[in-house]
Amino acid sequence: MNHLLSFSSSLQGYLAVGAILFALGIFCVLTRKNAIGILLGIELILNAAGINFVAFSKFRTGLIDGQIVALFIMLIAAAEAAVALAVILRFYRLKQTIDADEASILRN
Amino acid sequence: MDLVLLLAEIFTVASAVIVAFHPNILYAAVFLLFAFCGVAVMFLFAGADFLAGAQIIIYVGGVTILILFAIMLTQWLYKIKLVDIRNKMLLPGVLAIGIGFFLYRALHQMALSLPKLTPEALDKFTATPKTALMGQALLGSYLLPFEAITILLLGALVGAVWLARPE
Amino acid sequence: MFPILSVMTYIPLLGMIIILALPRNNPNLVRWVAVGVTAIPLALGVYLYLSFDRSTASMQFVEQFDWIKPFNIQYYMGIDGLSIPMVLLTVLLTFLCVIASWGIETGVKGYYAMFLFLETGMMGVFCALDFFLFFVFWEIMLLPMYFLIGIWGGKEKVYAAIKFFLYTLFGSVLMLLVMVGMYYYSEPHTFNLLQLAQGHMFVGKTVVLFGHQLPVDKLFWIGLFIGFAIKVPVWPFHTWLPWAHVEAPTAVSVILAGVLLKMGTYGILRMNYPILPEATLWAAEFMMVLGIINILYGAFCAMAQKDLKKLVAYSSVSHMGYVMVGMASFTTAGVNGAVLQMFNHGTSTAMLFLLVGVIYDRAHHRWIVKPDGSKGFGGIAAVVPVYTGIMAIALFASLGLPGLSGFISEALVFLGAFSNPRFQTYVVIGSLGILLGAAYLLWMFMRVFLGPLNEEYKDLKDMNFREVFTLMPLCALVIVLGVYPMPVLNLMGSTIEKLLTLFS
Amino acid sequence: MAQQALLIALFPLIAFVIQSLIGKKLPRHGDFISVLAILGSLVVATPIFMKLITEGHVFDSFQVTWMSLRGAEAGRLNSAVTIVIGVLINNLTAIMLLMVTLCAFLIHLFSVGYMHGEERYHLFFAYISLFSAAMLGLVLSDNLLTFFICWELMGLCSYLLIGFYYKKPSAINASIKAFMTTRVGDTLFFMGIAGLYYIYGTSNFMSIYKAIELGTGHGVTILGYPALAFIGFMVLMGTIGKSAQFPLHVWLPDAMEGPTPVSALIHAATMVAAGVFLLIRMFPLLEAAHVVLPVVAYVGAITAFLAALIAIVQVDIKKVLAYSTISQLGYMVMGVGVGAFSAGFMHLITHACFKACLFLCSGSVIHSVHTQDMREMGGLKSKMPITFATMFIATLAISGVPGFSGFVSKDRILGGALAYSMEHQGHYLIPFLGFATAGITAFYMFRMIYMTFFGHARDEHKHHHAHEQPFTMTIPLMVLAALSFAIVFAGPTGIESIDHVMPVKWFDHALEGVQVEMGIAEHLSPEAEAVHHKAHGLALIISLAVAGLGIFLSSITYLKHLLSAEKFKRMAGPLYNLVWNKYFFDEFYLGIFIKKGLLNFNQMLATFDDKVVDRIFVDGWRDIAMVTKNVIGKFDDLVVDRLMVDGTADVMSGGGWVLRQFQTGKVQQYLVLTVMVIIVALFFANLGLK
Amino acid sequence: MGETLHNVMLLAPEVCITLFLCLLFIVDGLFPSLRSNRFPMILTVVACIASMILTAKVGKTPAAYFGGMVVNDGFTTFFRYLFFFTAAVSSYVAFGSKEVEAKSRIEFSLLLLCVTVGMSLMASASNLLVLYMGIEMVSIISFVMAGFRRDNLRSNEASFKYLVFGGVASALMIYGFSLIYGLTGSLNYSQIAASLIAAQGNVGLITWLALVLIYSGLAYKISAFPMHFWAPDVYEGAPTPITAFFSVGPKAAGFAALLRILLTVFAVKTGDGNWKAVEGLSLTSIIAVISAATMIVGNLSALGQTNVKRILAYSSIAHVGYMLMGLVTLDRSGITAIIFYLIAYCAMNIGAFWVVGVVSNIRGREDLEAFRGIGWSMPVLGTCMAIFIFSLTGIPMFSGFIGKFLIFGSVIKSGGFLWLALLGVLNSVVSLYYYVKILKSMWLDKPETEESLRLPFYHAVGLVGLAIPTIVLGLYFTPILEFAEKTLATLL
Repeated sequence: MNHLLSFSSSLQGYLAVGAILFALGIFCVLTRKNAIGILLGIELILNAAGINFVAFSKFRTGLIDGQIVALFIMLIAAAEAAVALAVILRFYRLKQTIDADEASILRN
Repeated sequence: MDLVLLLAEIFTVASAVIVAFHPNILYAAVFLLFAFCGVAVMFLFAGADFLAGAQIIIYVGGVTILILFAIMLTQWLYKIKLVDIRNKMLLPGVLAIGIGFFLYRALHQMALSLPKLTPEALDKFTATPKTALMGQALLGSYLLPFEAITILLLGALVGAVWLARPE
Repeated sequence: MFPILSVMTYIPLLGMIIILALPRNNPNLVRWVAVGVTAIPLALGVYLYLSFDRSTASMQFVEQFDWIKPFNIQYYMGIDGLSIPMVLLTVLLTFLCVIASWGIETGVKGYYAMFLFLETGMMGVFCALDFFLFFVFWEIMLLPMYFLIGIWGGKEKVYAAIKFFLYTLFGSVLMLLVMVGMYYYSEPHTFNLLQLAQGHMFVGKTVVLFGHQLPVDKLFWIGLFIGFAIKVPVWPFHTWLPWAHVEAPTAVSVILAGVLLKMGTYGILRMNYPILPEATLWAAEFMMVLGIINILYGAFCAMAQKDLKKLVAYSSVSHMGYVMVGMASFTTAGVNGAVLQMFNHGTSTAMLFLLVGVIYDRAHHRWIVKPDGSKGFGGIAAVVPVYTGIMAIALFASLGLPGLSGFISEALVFLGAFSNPRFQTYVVIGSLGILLGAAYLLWMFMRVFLGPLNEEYKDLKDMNFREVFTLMPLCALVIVLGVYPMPVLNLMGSTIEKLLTLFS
Repeated sequence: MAQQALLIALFPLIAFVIQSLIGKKLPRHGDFISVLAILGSLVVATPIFMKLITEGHVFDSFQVTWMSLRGAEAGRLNSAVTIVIGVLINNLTAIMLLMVTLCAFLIHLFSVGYMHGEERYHLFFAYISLFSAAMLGLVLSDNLLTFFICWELMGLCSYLLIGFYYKKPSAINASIKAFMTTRVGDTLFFMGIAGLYYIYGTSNFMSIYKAIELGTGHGVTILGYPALAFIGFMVLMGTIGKSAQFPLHVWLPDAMEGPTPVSALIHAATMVAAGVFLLIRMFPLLEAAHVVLPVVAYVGAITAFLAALIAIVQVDIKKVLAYSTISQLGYMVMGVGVGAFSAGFMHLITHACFKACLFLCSGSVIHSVHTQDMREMGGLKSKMPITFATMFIATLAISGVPGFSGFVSKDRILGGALAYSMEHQGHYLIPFLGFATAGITAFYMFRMIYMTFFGHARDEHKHHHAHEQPFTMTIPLMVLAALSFAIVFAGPTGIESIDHVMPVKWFDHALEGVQVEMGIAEHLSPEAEAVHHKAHGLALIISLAVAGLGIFLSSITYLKHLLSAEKFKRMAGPLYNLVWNKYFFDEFYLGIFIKKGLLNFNQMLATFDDKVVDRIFVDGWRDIAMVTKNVIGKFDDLVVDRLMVDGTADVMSGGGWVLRQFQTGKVQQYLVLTVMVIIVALFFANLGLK
Repeated sequence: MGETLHNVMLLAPEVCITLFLCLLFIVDGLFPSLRSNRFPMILTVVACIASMILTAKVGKTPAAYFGGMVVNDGFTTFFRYLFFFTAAVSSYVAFGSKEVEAKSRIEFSLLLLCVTVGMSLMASASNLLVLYMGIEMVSIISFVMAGFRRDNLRSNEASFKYLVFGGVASALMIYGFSLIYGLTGSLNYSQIAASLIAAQGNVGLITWLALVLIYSGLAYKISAFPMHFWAPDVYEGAPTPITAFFSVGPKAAGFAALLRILLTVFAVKTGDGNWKAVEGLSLTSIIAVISAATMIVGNLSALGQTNVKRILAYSSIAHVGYMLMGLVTLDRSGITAIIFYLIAYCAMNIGAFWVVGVVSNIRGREDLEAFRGIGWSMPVLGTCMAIFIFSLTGIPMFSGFIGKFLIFGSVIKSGGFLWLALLGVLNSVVSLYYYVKILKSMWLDKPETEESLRLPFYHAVGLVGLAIPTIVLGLYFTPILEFAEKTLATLL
């Protein structure tokens, strides 16, 4: 348990969570049929990156620049989400569905 | 204290797992919210107090709510089932595990090879409040990105509005 | 000094612009302007012929300026004994072809504009002494050619045009690689063909390709050769030719066979030979074998054709084989014969294509035997005696009948190749081509002109003045050069003498 | 003199140009121009001949440089090449010139009547003028290159004239067959010339003679053979093609499709003899090459015999003469082969006269009865007395009846052959075939005479219309008949008594002069002299005997009908068939390729089209290449073009197709692919690190 | 404060664009009637021209500013010119097109200017954060632009795909950045480079991982293998003027970023003005493989297409492959070649898409059939298209050839990647096959109906304006070459 505790508060702990989030995010992006689901996956990956930055900021550099990057990631994620949802809403309006696979008129 | 962190991490991971696997998109979105909260706790423990707050405000309060709204709007409005029929999962699963494997290897190697800061320095970093520092940095050396993001947000807003607005 | 070569090259370009500016509704004006424009290079060509110094192997009428300084690319034009016959052929044939194209009715403006553009390209190729410049002209030619075949061609024009374009582009990209390679492997870096030819720059250098150390000069040689071989066309790169020749409008076939094919062999003599003599010697046997294959293969294929134009097209394949054989022999007679054959084939095959065009204009088909097996033409000698007579001259010139130009060049080629002990066997095999050449041409003559008259064609009109006018100069050349070839041989003697010193 | 001699060839050439360009617009379609031109040639040629007669020897030459290609000094690949051409007048030339111009003139004259009213009359004269020019040019040439050019031009004229009736399929088939068959020989001959340039750098006769005398060129090889032998054989191939020797003789009988004057001029008197003339010109080389001459002799002998046999069974009067020509040419070639080249040359001259006469006579007959089939003739003796008389004289000459020219020349050849076999043990076949041929010749010639002129008219209608010809046609007959008398050529037969009768020995003197020029003047040892003497004596007796026998058999069969030809035919059975079908030569040439086609390309034929098979059965030389060309033609289309070129394109677009299958339009699948690539890349990176 | 002002001064072109952006907003608010005429376009063009002038002003002395986050060197200057030019031309194109509706012109101009700022940031960034900002700015707004025809299914689909692909790619990239940050403890290019060099070839899997992830983000931007999948679909679906812009602007920006990061972070300048990869990173052969794969995929996939826009989309992938060839040798001549190629590519590719746009406005379709015989009815358009196509193929006399000439030259010069050069030329032969299909439709096929079409003067001017540099640069390119050399010489 102690071991686990020390791990969790170490760099490795943060990186591990980040890595798991990253992998899950990739998985989510690849498997979700729902367009919004894909967006969820992307958010997971971005969070993974954010965790990394914050972790490195503390454990590697001791400076706040990592945190600032993480902040910008959040902002950009928000902007992206806004645009993404607008696009997806358009998509619904035109196709009456949210299935990502339905977006395949343009092919080959 | 570390226990809280550990729990937060476990909570985050667990929520993320549900996000990735839960067939109902609404549940997934809600668990994403939980995951974000967990991450916020993790940020707190990493000395990013301002960021933790921002995480809650932007992600939990903004992005996730936006997503939930979108889900509600579209799905209830159009009466589409919330259950997300999954695509084939084997290959993506293998790929995700593959990525994870390489990540593990790489990060493990790196974490061991990095120079270690002293625990005191770490504690000191954690203990320092960051809000003022961040503010200074954003208006100081990070002025450029800060200004750039305004243009970005402006553009994104205009774009999102343009797209979402009914003609 | 008066930049005569540049003037000859760009006058047609100017003409093209003028033609494009002319009104669309007056095709005759366009035609006459084209005739006028092509007459200028022809006249200048005559001047070139008269004032060309036959005793020197060095470049004449040289124009040399810096063009792209950072790469040491020059605008470098000049002619020597190798180029001048080709230049003369180009200006003559273009002039005649412009007249022969009178029957083009659709898109007259575009047609003549493209034709003049083509002349610019051809002139440039034969005059350029800078590799880069050469390459630019070489490729420029493709563009009008593509449109000329593709727009004004026959039924399968699109396929033919694309095939032609693809093939030649394939060759020229290899040439591009070699060009760039030559630049970087030469010391000092240069595109100047004459400088590249000085001192065996590429011998002994190697380059790594797929993990093998390969000699640079041989790679260059192969790259260049393929590029040129496609134009020649050397077997097995010849399959674009029947298509392009058959589908192209008459005048374009004439240019294709009369000038464009020569560019291949010209290029080999201009580049492979002087710049890479060692590799050339190394590949001599290979060239010889390909030449022989060309001769026989072309002849056999020609024999199998039912379409008159296709037959003539394949005969070109066969005849260009002689050029290859002559070149590969490295003997005075052989190489002189080869260059002479380039010229002579230019005239005789141009005649044949023009003649085929004449009959096609009247009968709207060219079948010797129709695809369904029924008789195409037959016995038309009775109704078109003048046509038959001129056809007979062209045909006999083509099959190498003594007294007509084809014989001299073929004879020189064989005499030359036979005096190189390495190649005697090949020559004996290749001599079968003489036989086959006679066979397919005479057989064609028999089926089309002789025998009982096919009643369908009893109202066939004989040639009109314009058509006779286009053929007469060629006819005269064929006969005069058959009797006394020195007017052409004189032009190139010194150059070839110098060229051959590299190989002895 | 040599420069003036050039006029001899130039006159007809000018006539050709005029005739072909504006002949149709001239009065009488310009026939007088050609006739005058050749008359002019005759006028110029005569003094040269007279000089030979009076002085016993003529020699003159002049040269011009035709082509000179710059290059290094001699002996290297890039050495300069100078091609010098010129005119050579020597005894041989003088005799030939007179013979050719005379024959040509007479035949021109004959043609004026014979061809009267034909379509393309002017072209006919244009062509024979060109032919005359070429033949005379050939005779005048002092080198093999111009010789070859003229040789080919004659081939062209032959082609044009055989196919003169261009609407008749058989005529045009024959013309192509003639051109192509001779071109086989020509091509190889040209290789021989190329060989000469290779070893000597020249093809000038005098230079060659000199070089051979000096012995240069020995030890050089071409294709692994001694150079001289190679060249010799190639020259022989030229002769075989042009002079219709076995096995390339098949074209000559078909060539009879041409107008009869053409047959007389080209296919009897001059062009076909040019092959023999070539052998004579090149004799020193052939001799120096050793192995060639026996082959020459055998080719000649076999040709003579086989052709004579075929002639027996022919019913077409011109075909008989055609085979007879082949046979006689065989004699000449044999004569050269056994070393008696002066005899061969003499036979060339005598044969030219009497065979021209025979052909013209046959032309006269054909013109009169409008058939060539002898079975439809008969009894024309009274209707056409002049024709009969002249033809009979010529027949006597060809049959070797003493007193006529043929006897002299043929007897010498036979004597030479016998002497040769005596000197070189084992070559008995040559004189045997020679003598046999002599007998057969007499037999079939008299058969022809009997069938044509004697007996009763077999076709009354035709007989009724038969008439004697106008004088433009009969005069040539008479002149040529006159030349068939031995007295014109006179020379020692080897038997003193007869030699005394012959007043002049100009011919022999002339030929001796030639031998000296060639450097082969031989001085026989006394023993050899004796052998020769003996052989000639023996030959005289035998040839007289066989000729007599031949005439006798012919007479009793066709004149008296004591023996039935039909019965004989039946008796001979398969042999008759063999001969009747001309030994299946034509069929053999086709057969090879059918078989080849069937064996090699059976499956292809099945998959390609049936037309290939159909076409094999079409007659003519062209079919030789038919199968091959079809296969290659298809090969080009199917394999080279489709497989290699379009195939590449297919592979490309196939690759494109495969790649486009990844472009499913589903964005997540793109991402899957992308991540896959990333993982693969990482895998390799990981691998690279270890 | 003085320093900040100085910094902002150096950023003048971007600031200028931003000011114009605001101006647009204000004007739109005050005079809504102006939005549907050409006023926004004029404003955009003026903005671009003004920025170009400012670029010339500020670009004289190379310097890093904003604490080393961005640099203002010749390289930046070059790309600024290129972006502003592209933006100006694109707005010109868009305003003649029916695909950009009149009522949405203000939005279009706004977004275009935003993207331009983003591209400019990408080119000048020397800090990972700024680079990320730039890329996201370009990406996010591009998503909107791709879906600019709101009621059009294809446009929307393009937007969606672009969004998903772009989102994932940039997410991967930022994760890669985080790894780099962890590895080197810095975000600044120069410090990262110093740290990498200090590692002395001790390259772990983490470096590769970071490299691969960063590459993913950049490759997505330039649509290189394996991140090219989105390009054909998005290019086909997006409104044509916007596609024209996408295929040039963001791509060039991607190249700018890629070149800078590659040359300043992962490679070291050597004495003779060339570069070599950081010890332990065998970059060149990897780039060679990527380049080969990119051009093969682009060219082969284009073969079977019938939609001209899609053909050009694939061709633009192939061109990326060619351009990447210039990188394999990491020497000056190669980079110069890329810079030249970008210039040439800019003119000819916008031109080609422009023609497609004009045709699709007339015929309502973009497939080959729509082009049938159009050369005869609109000769100027047809001729210009022929010029662009030949230039894209790389036929001499046109700038595309010079680009290829320089690229192949650099590869052959190095001697090591002959196979790549060989593959490159063979690919350009293959490319001819599909390019020529377009020409075939335009010129070789006769139109079914003899319709008399007239090319509006507005378009004729623009097309000729692009065709002329395409030819001129093909015949005389010394100045551009010298300019490119100079550009590189000042790369910080």
